[in-house]
Amino acid sequence: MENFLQSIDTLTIRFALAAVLLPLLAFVVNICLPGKKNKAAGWISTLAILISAILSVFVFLKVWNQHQVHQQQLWFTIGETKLYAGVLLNNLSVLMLLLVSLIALPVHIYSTAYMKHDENGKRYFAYLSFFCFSMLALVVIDSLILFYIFWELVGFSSYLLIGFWYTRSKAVLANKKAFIMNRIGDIGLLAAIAILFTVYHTFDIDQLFGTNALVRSTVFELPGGWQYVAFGGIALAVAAKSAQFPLHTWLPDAMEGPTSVSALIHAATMVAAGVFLLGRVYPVFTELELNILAIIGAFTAFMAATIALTQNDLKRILAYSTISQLGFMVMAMGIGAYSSSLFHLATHAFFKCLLFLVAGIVIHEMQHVKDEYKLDIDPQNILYMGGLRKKMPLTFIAALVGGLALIGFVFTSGYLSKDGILIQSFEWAERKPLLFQLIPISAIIASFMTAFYVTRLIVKVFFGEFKLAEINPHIKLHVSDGGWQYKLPLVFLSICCLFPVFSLNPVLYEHAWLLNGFPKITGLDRVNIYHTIIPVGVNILSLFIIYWAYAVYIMEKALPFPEGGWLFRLSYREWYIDKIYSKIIVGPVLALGNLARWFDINIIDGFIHLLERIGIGFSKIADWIDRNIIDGFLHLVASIVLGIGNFARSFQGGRVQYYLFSMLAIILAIFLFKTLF
Amino acid sequence: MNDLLPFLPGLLKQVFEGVPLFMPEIYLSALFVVLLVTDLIFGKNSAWICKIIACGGLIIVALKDVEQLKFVVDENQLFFYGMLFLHQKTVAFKLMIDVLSAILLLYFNWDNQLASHKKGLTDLYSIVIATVFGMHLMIMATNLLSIYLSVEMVSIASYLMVAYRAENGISSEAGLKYVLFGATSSAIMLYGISLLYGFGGSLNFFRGNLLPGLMQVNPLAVSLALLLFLVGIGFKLSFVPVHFWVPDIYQGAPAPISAFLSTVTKIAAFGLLINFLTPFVFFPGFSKIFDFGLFLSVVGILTMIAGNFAATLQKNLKRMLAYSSIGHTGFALMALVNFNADKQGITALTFYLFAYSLANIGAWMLATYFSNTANAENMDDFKGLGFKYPLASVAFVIILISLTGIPVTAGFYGKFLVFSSVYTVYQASHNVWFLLLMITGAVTTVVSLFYYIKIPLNLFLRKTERTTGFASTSNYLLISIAIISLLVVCLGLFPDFLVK
Amino acid sequence: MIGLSDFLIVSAGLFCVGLYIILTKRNAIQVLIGIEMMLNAAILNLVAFGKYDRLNNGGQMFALFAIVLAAATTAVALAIILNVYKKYKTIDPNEIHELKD
Amino acid sequence: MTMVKTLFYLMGFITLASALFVAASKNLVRSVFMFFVTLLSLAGLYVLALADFVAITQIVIYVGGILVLILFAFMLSGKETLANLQQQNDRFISISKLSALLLAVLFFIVLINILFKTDINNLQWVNRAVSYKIDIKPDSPMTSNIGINLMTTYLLPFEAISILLMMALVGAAHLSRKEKNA
Amino acid sequence: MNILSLLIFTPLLFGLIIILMPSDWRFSFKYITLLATLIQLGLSIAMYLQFKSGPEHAGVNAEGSFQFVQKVHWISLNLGSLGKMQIDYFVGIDGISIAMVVMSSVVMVIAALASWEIQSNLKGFFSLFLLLNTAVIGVFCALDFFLFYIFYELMLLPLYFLIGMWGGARREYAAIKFFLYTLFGSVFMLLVMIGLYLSVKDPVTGDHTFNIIQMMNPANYDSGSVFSVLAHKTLLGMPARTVGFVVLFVAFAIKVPVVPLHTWLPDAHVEAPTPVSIILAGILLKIGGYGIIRICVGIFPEIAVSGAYWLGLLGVISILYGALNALAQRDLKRLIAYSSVSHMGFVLLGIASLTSEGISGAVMQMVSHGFLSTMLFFLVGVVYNRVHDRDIYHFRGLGSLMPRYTTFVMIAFFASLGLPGFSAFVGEAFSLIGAFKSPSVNGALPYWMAVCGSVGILLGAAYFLWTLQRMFFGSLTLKGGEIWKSALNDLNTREIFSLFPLALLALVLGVMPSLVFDKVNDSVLALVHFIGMK
Repeated sequence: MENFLQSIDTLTIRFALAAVLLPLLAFVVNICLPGKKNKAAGWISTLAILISAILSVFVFLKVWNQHQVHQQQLWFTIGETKLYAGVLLNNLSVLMLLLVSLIALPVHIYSTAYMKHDENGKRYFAYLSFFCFSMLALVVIDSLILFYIFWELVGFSSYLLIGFWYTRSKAVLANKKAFIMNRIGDIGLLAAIAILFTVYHTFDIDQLFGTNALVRSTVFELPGGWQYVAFGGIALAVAAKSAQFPLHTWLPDAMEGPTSVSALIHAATMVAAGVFLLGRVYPVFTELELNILAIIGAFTAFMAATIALTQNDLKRILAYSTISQLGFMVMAMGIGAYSSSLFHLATHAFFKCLLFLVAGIVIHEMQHVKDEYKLDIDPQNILYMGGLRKKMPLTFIAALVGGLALIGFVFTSGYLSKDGILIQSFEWAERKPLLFQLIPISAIIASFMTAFYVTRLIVKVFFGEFKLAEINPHIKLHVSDGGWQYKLPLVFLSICCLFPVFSLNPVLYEHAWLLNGFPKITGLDRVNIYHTIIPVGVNILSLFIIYWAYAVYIMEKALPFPEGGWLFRLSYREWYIDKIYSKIIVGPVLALGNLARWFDINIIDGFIHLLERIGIGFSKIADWIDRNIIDGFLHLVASIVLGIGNFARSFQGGRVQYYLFSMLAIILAIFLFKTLF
Repeated sequence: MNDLLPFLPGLLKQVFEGVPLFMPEIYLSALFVVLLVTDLIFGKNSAWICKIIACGGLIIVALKDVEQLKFVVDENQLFFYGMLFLHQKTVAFKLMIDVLSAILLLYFNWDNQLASHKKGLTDLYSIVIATVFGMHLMIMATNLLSIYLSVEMVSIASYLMVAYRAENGISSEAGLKYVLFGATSSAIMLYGISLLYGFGGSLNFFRGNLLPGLMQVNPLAVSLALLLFLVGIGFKLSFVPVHFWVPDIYQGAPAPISAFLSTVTKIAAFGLLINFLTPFVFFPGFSKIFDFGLFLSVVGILTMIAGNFAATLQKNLKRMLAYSSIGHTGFALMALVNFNADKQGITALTFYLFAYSLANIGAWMLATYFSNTANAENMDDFKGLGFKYPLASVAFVIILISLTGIPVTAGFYGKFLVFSSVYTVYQASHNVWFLLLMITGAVTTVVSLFYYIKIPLNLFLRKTERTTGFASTSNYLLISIAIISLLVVCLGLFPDFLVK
Repeated sequence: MIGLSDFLIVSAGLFCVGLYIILTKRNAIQVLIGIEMMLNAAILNLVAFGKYDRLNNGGQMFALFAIVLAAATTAVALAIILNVYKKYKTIDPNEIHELKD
Repeated sequence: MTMVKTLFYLMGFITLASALFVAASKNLVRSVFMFFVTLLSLAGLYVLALADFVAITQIVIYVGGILVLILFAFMLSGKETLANLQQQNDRFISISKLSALLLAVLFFIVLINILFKTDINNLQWVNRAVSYKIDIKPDSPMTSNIGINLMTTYLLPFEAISILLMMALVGAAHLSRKEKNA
Repeated sequence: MNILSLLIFTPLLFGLIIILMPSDWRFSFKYITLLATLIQLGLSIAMYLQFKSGPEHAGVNAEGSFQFVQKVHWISLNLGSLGKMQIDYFVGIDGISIAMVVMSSVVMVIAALASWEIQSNLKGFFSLFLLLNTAVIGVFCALDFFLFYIFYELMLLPLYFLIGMWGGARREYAAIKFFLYTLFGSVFMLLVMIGLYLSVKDPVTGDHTFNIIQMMNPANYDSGSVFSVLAHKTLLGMPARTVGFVVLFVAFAIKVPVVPLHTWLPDAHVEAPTPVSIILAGILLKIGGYGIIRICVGIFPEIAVSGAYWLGLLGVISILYGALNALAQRDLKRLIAYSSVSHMGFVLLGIASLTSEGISGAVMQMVSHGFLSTMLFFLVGVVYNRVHDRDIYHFRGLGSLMPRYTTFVMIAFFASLGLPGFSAFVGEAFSLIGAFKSPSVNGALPYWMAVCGSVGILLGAAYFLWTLQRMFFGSLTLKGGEIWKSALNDLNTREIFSLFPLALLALVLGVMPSLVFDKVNDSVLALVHFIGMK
């Protein structure tokens, strides 16, 4: 029996390894393929990820809520430390494994169509496979040092993909920024790992953070300051990877990459790695550190949401939305809602990916229009869009599903996960001082704002008339949902955004199966009233906001609103309120959004640029020192040498009597010196 | 009637006893006479015969030197009434001088300047042989009179050699400066000798009561006398402050003569200095009167600095070599601070001097070679010649490396041994001056590279702007240069070859 | 008897005068004269001291050799000076300074 | 004794005075002749130091040889040079002269100082020689002593100096002789 | 014949062959050189495969546990009372040397391949090249200080000429600067070497000895000697052993180079022709690091312990200062040269940590930097040979013009900036981990140094990415216009053949660092144990 279990475990491990390594194989094969634009590349990658996904499902089923599987073997020895490399499969890692491969699959399929015409298609799929490999490896690996390796490799593949169109200078600037900001986080992580290693002499995640976590044991203790340096490092890493304040500005810029990449990397998977890291090392944090995380998360969520309100670039809106949602997750981690955070991570991955794919289709079609009529427009600007729902119905529905999930509307997966976080945050804040109430409040405001900007986005894009046609009447819109490579992922992801996938009970988040896989939040008073009030309140208010937003953007054009007559009436009756809202709330909110954006561009990025400038300034100074002081010192030495030489030469004037005089004088001097001393 | 008459047989016996120990010198004087006679018989065309005779004779003398080794296996010989002195190192020095002089004699008429001398070189050969005789005496001298006599002999010969090319203004000028400076130095030295004699009452400082006598006298007076005396030796060695003549004379004299002066003469002077210092250093308590260790350290430091630093600014090759030879004197002086019983310092000095002389002769030969073939005198003239004369240029590089003291050349071992010997004394005495000496030695080594490297720099790194085809080949010279550089490297690989 | 110090004072005086001549005279032959004076000062010393050294007679012997050597030196020096004169038409050592740094 | 002393002081004075004249004289020929006086008076001093053979040699070699050589050199270097040189002497700027004077005086002070410090009249070996009576007396047969010494103790220098003189002769002759094709 | 001696002198032999061959055959010289380096590589790989690991083969301070040892009496001078001066030809390797030797052999092959660009005076170039080759391998193998010094100095001259004769516009200046700098260090090293020699006695023969291993044993020092551990002698008022350590350290620090002794490096690198830059950066800098480990730390362990703070400080300064300087450069080669300063700073930091992780990391970093800097300089050479310009601002968008080239550049850049999966990451990470570990294990370094060292990684990313962005990405614009465009061909087969193995090696070592660590580990442990640190 024992043996049997053992062999099952081995099989599981092998499957997991295969799931990880298949994309790598695809990467290598793709690299070796001839030509730049090889059709086979896409299919090889897709096939690889398909098999990975299937294997992941198997692994997931084997491991989920059963015993964890951990196998490792010696990698190398350094000094007296043996470093092991291995696979650690527990609930967290298999969930991530499954999630990543399941999201990657539709994105791959989608990409085969999306990148069909790009001349560097082969390279794209190679990169994509490489990313999948790194990401999958990241989630299953059992050693912190290997974790770091893949942590940085996902960053690297993200760098490659952001800069995929490397001839665009904006893309190149963006990928540089992304990499360097991630590097800042990496250093933090490396420092944290080194500190942990210093104290516990191991890199093994299981030993460090597993059931008998070393970090919890009282035998070793981190020296006082070191604990916080380690925490700071991890926080930095999380902030960089998961785009938390203040290292979040790379993510909007990263939208320069292909949209499918944004969908996979910058929405669903890689950016979630920060949250995943928090999940991995959770035991190491102290109360205070968790509070700090909560504050960072809440602030990021709020701030990003306000910015998203005013953006016109389709992808940027989604990017800020991603930042905001990641903020929720980090906040959830901070308040101790470990499982909810991961739950939200999972649901968010699906709906945000879906939204990005939708955006990709829209942008793709807009690009066609742009190319066809040789217009000088930004195909990503939602102000030029409109009325697309008729032409691309499936896309519209997918967008609707994704959008509602993002808002957290009931019956969607987003409702389950996000409301869970909100409820727990209120519960958590109960026992805290007054100031901490700001955290749930800002979260809930952010949630409302989410509703607003999502509605704005969908309305602007899909409702109304095609704006370009209004400006330029002879433009005809020939767009469609695209082929099956587009449709299939959309359908798949849309289904995943609905509640049954996660919980049979559409209302109560606690019943979600995913939550059972992780330790329950402990120590919080269950305040039942929140469990009713918050979901209902949030939903109703969201609905209201949706309508309001809809009204703001569409009703002004006095468009009929056939689907929701009662809402329309309500809105009509409340018109003054609406006006008051728009005066009192919309204005300031928009202003706040603008302010936040301004803050982002000028202060945070400005600060980064300032740092850059300081860095360059320092480098100039260093260069100057090199040239003038150090080399100057050398020249000084040289001139001293020459000076002495000249002095010695000055006697050699060619006059022999002068030589004699000097000689005699020196002899006399020597003698007098000897006499006197 | 006469005080001395009764002792006459005994005194004469001493003369006869001394003769076997004096065989190389007797051969030398015979050689001198033979050369004079040859010159007289064959007249102007006798140059090549004289050359063969002189070189062959020197080889024979060298063999005689080797024979002398049997007299000094484990004892020192004082002979001719304490005028002369023979021991292992003396023989080694004499051997060095003979061999190097033979090489230099070969080299004389390969120099275009000397070869074009209208009056022929036969007289020069005679003078050189007489100089070698004088240097033999110098090395063996243990009496103030023999010292003075031999120094004068070498000096006068040197004046003649420098001024030998009477038709050349530069040579005459060098000769004039040399003779005035030299004569003054020797006058000062003589004054010093007279004081030493007066204070001690004896001319012989190996035996007799010169040193005990000096111990009784006011130390300051003795110091002054010694200082004045050292001026004469310093003139031969060219250490600070008696080095002023060196650049002018080496530059003005024909290259072979400069080579002769900077190597062989210096070896002889060091031999003399060793002999002179030995009794003083070993005389108990004398260091309180005049501390030769300190004196040599200070002078060594100053000489190294003056020579090497001034050389960095030179543009003329011969002048640069002159300054560098001053620097080398300073370095060699360093070896003498270790003057203890086991003669480690002397071994180091011997090796150093030989390595230096070999390389220096090579360098001067190269100066001749380039002057002959490419008319190159100044640094700028050497631009790009490395590709035109690859063998000579490579040899030049090797020789300069040896002079700098970088492995794997003989010069490196020289420096190495000298440093070692100073270190040994330092370890024993912890005298800061010795440490300073070593540091100066190290620093000036770096500085010396700075100017030595200028030659390879010009030879290889710069492109020539001149297109002159002033070609006269000097194949013999090239061959001997190649042999010397090979020797330098071989000694660098297996220095124990040279231990005698 | 005449004290040793008397001889030595004369010789010291002579030495210094010679020294002065060497340094100041602008004629090589006069410089040579100065050198001879210094030599003579030394010889005077030797002779004076030699008075107390009858057996070895070092002082006087040395003096004899020194005189002969001085003659040889002078002869050679004069030959050189004449050569210089032929080339430069002057024998002022200060005028002849082609060789210099 | 006093006569000897007087003679000594006279000779000493003449020596120094003529030497100073040589140093100070602007006339070349005159200074050469004054040097002749110096050398002669020095010979006198040698006699007073009981070195009669040295004194004779001094007169023969120095006065007879060297000085004549010098004069000969003057003649060879032509009359116009003499005139030139005299003029140059007149133009002599005195800064270097002053420093030379300073140096010479300093040397003199040092030398005299040393002589007094050493207590030169009471040197140990001198006293011993006097007490053992091995110092030279006016009636000592010094010439034969010198003869024997030259053949024994100083045989080596004696022989060596012959080679030296030969060499100097060869060299000086080489330098001075005129080559026919030169 | 001993395989090690064979390894050392094979190039010399081939060099002599080249010298003796007529100049008409000059076009075969490069093939002969390549053959020599390939033979050398084969030998070193054979040695690597035969190399035995295990604590009994650790080397460091136990003479018996070195491998491939050859010990022959070479020079013996009788020096009177001081006994005989016995100098041995004594070579042998332990774990630390084998890594360096194999790395050097590889780099030499690449440098030989890079020499194809040399057009003038081929005989001189290749014979000097091979002489240099002998010298560097000799340095890594020598166990006799004297022999070490000989090889050490033997490197100078060939390099001087290689830089000076085949270099760029300011080659004279660069060559002299290099020569003087290095000689300055080595002359004083000579003094210390002599001092050590006179302080140490071979316990068997009773003579003084140059044997490095015996210099490591405090018991072998004469009781009154200058460098004796117990005697506490002083030099110029400072403890003698400290002075000795500092002097040796300065000599090697010049080679490494450590700020502020580094300014020869940018000049030398920039002016040197590509193969020489490769050797300089790939091998010569390692000699500095190797010397610090083997000689400074080995002979003066207690000073290394007490002075670790300063070593670490210099390391950190080098890391940051080098990186900042790199950021300010616009000459691509200069940038890479400064990046070398920064990367070698990690070596020093790792050594200073005195932990097994740190020292292993330092060795790894040296090996890795050997390959990567070779690659980088080779890559610079590629573009320079085509258009004779290296100014970063004169290029843009090379990625689309030379895709293969850009790929290799990216590999090299990312590997250099410490992307995991490549060897540099392992080296830097473990140097840093060592530095992090040090405060709590042995207290050699303070906490902040490790943190500051980490910042270097960030700066490294900054300048490499900036260069990538500026030169290779974006749309194609070249200063030289169409002429350049036609001149800038993509990599040819020879270049790919040179670069590919390097990239592969960097990758393989990054994935399987055990290839290095397995050989190095026992030696490092022995060293750490010897220092008395854990």
